[in-house]
Amino acid sequence: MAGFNKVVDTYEEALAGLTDSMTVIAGGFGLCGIPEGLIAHIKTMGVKDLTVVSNNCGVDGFGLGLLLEDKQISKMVSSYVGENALFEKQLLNGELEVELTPQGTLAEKMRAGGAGIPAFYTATGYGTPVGEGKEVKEFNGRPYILEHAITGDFAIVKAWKADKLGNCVFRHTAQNFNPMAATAGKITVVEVEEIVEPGTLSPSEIHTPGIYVNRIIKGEFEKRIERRVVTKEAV
Amino acid sequence: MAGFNKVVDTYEEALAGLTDSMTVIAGGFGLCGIPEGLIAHIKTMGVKDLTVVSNNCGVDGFGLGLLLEDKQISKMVSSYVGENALFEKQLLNGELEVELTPQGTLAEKMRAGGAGIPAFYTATGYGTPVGEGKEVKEFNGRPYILEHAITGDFAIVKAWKADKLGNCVFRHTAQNFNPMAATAGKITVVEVEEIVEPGTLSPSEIHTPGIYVNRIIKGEFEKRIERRVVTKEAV
Amino acid sequence: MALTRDQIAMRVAQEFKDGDYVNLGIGIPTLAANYVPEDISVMLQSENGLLGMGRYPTEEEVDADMINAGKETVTAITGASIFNSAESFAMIRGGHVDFTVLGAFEVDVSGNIASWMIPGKLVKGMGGAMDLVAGAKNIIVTMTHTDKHGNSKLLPACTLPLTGVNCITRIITDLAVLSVEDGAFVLQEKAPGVSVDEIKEKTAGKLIVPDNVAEMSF
Amino acid sequence: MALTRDQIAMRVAQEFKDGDYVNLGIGIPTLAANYVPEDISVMLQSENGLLGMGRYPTEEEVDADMINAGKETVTAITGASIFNSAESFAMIRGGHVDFTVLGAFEVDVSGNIASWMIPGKLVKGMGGAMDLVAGAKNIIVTMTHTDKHGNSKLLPACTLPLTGVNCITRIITDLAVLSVEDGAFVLQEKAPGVSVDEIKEKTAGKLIVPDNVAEMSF
Repeated sequence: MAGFNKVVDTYEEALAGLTDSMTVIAGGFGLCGIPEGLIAHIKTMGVKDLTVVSNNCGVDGFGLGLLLEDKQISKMVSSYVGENALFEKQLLNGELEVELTPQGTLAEKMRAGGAGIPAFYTATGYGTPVGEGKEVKEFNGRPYILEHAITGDFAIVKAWKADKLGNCVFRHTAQNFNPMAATAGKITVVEVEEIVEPGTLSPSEIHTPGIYVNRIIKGEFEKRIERRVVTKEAV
Repeated sequence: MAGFNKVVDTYEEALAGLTDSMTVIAGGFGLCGIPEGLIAHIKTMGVKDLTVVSNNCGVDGFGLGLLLEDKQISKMVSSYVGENALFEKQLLNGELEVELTPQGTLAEKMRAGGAGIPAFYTATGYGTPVGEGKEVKEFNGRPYILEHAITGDFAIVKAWKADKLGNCVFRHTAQNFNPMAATAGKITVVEVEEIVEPGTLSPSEIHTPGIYVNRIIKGEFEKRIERRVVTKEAV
Repeated sequence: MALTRDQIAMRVAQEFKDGDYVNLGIGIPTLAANYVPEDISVMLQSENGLLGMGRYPTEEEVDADMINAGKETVTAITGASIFNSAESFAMIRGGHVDFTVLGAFEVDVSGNIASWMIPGKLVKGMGGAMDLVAGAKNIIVTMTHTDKHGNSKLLPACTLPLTGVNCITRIITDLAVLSVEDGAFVLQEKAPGVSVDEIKEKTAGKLIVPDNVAEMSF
Repeated sequence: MALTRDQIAMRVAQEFKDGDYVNLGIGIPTLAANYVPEDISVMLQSENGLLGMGRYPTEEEVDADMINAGKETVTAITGASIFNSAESFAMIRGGHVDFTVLGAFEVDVSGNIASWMIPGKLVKGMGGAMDLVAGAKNIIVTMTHTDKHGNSKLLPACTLPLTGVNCITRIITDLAVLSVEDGAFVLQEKAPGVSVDEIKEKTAGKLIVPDNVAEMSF
C-alpha cells in the first residue's frame, strides 16, 4: 500500500506547494484543535497575502495569531475574531480584510466545498448584514439566502490519531471544524498527536476517511487553554 | 433524566400517530440495515396512501415489499426499485407512483431536510430526465440543478445499539441511509438490536446523537441477505 | 424591584420542560442552567459540537480538548455526544434544539433582534448567534429592559444591525416577561414590586397590557 | 480479435496508478479489481458507504451487515472506513474518488453517457450512477463496441435518456481504447488483431485515427 502512505517526516514536505496568495482552510475552534505546528511552519515559510478560512484567528503570539505578526494574512473568513490586539490593529489599518460568516454557515460552506455542492440555501443571516447582496428565495413561505461553498488550496487540520492511510479520529470537542476543513482542501495536511497502525481504528468510528487526506505529520502540541474555568465546589 | 428516556415497549407505541397519507422516510440499503419490525407493524396497522422515501423498496414478502401486499404505498421516492414482482405490477397498473432520485441526491435531500437547508445545487442529473423542470444555475462555468430537501412525518431507522437517550451507533454498512433518515423525521423511531446504558457508547463515536430520536424499540432481526456471494478460494 | 441577573436566570429556567434540548448563550442565559427545577432534566447543547454539556471541571479534570462555545473548559455528562461543527449546526438550523436563550442589545415588535454589532465599535463577529436565532424552535431573549442610559431596549424597530428577523417570540427582562405577537409586545408577567406603569414607560415599542398581569413567582 | 470481458477488465486495470481511489460499477468494471498490477495498490470505494472494499467473504465471514453497492456480501480490508450514504456521496460528488469505471448503453462524441434507462422497458432506477458520473475526476466507460445487433454504441449523439452530460473522457471497449476530445472519439489503442477499419466501421460517431495506433499489450 505504498501509494497510500501519506506520512511525511518534515513540515517542509507537509506544506510543500503552499505559496503566496493561496487560500488556506484551517480547522479549530478558538485554540482548541488547531494544527499548531503547521501554523508555526507557515510563519517560518513567510508566505504572504493568504486568505485564511477559520472560525477564529488565534490569540496574540499563538495559533493563527502568529501569522499576523509578519502580516501574512490579507483576508480572514471567520465567525468571530479580534481576540488579539494585533488583529484589531491590522483591521483598523486596513491591512487585513475580514469576511464575517455565521458559524453554522461557515461549517456548512466548508462541507459543501468538500461535497461538490456549489451553493445551498439557509435562513441564517436573512435580513441581516450577512444577507446583503445575496440571492433570496422563499421555500414554504420563509425567505432563505443562497450561500456559496468554500474550498481551499490547502486545508490544515489537527487530528488526535491517524493511520498512515489518512484515516483520522478527533478527540472530544477538538473535532469542531476539522472534519469539514479536511474535505475542502485541494491538498489536505493533517497534524496528529499519534500515528497508529492501519486497523487500529475501527472502520465505523473513523471521523475523516483517508480519501480526504494527502499528507500526515506527527506534531507536538502545547494545547493552550483560552478560558480555564474550574468548578469551585467539591464534586 | 425521565424526560429523555425514549424507550418504548411496544410497536403500537413506537408508531403511534402514523396515519393515512403520511410521508415515511426509511433507512436501509437493499435489505441491509432496515427496521424490520417497524415495517412489519406498519403492515399490521393497515395505514394507506403512504409516501415512502427509501433508497429501495425491499423484495417480495420482506422489508418494504410487505407494504405493497395491501397497496399501502401510493408513492415511492427511491434511487433503485423493482427488485420485486409486486412492485412492477403495481407500477405498470398505475397503482404506484415512483419518483426516481439519484442515490447521492437522495441521501443529501434527507440530510438537508434534517439540517434546515431547504435546497442545494448539485451537478448530479443535469441534462438528464432527473434535471427536467428544475432550476439550473452555473457556478464556475458548470451547470447545476436545484434539489429540494425531504422531510417526513415519520422516520423509521434501524440501529445496532442505542442508549435510552437515543444515541445510536450503526453496524458496518448497515449504517447507509439510516443517520440521514433519523434527522429528517418529525417523529423519528429507531429499532435497535441492543439497548445499552448511557455512557456505554463513547461520545465521539456516536453516529446519531439522541436529539434526533423520539422513540426507541428493541427489535428482533432476520437480516435476510439479498446477494450472498462467498469466495471460492481458500483465504 | 428589578430582578437581579440570577433572578432573571431563575425565571428563564421555569420555561423549560422535562426533556428539552437547550442552547444557552453567554452571560445570564448560562446562569439558567443553575436553576433548572429538580424534577426535570434538560440537556445542554454547546454549538462547538457537544450535546450534554456538564459542569465546569475540577483542576484534575481540566482538558484543553473539552471546551464549550464560550471557549471555557467544561465536562460532558454521561450520555453526551460530541460531533463536528457542521453536524452541530445541522441540529440547530434544522430546529432540533428546543430552546435557545440569548442576550440582545435590542428587540422589536416584529420579533427582530440585534445582538452582535454596534456600528462604530469594533465588530468581533456573530459567532453562532445568527444560526441559533434562525434555527431554534423557541427563542428566549434575556436582557435588561433598558440600557445603562435608561433607554428602552424593546423598540418599535431595531436600530442596530440585525442578528435575525421575525424570530423572537419571548423576552424575559429584569422587569417583565413579554411575548411578541402581531406587531406588539404583550405583557405576560411583571417582576415582583414592579408596576405596570414602569413597564409601559420603559417599553418604547407598542405594548399590550392584558387586564390581569400575573406577578412572577419563584 | 475482440477482447473477452476479462481482457477488457485487464486493460482497465492498466489505467490505475498506485494510490488511486476507485469506484467500480457492476459487471466488467468489478472484474478489473482482479487485475490490478502487483506493484500498485488501489482502494475500492463502494457507494453504499465503504472505502477499502475487500474480497468476498468465506462462508464463516458472511455478515448481512457487510455488503457492497451491488448488495453482495463483502469484506473490508485493514484500514477501511465505513460511513453513511451522505458522506459516501460527498466523497463522490466532491471529486475525491480518482476513477469511476462503469458500463453504458451508449456514449457520444460530446462525452454524454446513457446507461440507466431504455424507454419501453421497465425502469428500475439510476442508483448512484448519475452521482458517480457527475463527480469522479476520471470516468472510464467499459462496454462492447456494438450491441448484440451489431449497432455501434459510440454515437454522434446518444439516443437514450442520459445519465450524465459532457463527462466521459475515456472508453475501453472490446475493440479499442478511445478518448473523447473536442467533439470526437480519438482512437488511442486497438485490441490485438483488430483492424482500424473494423473500428472505423463500428464507430458511428466522428472518429479521429492518429497516424500510429498502438496495439494493447497485456
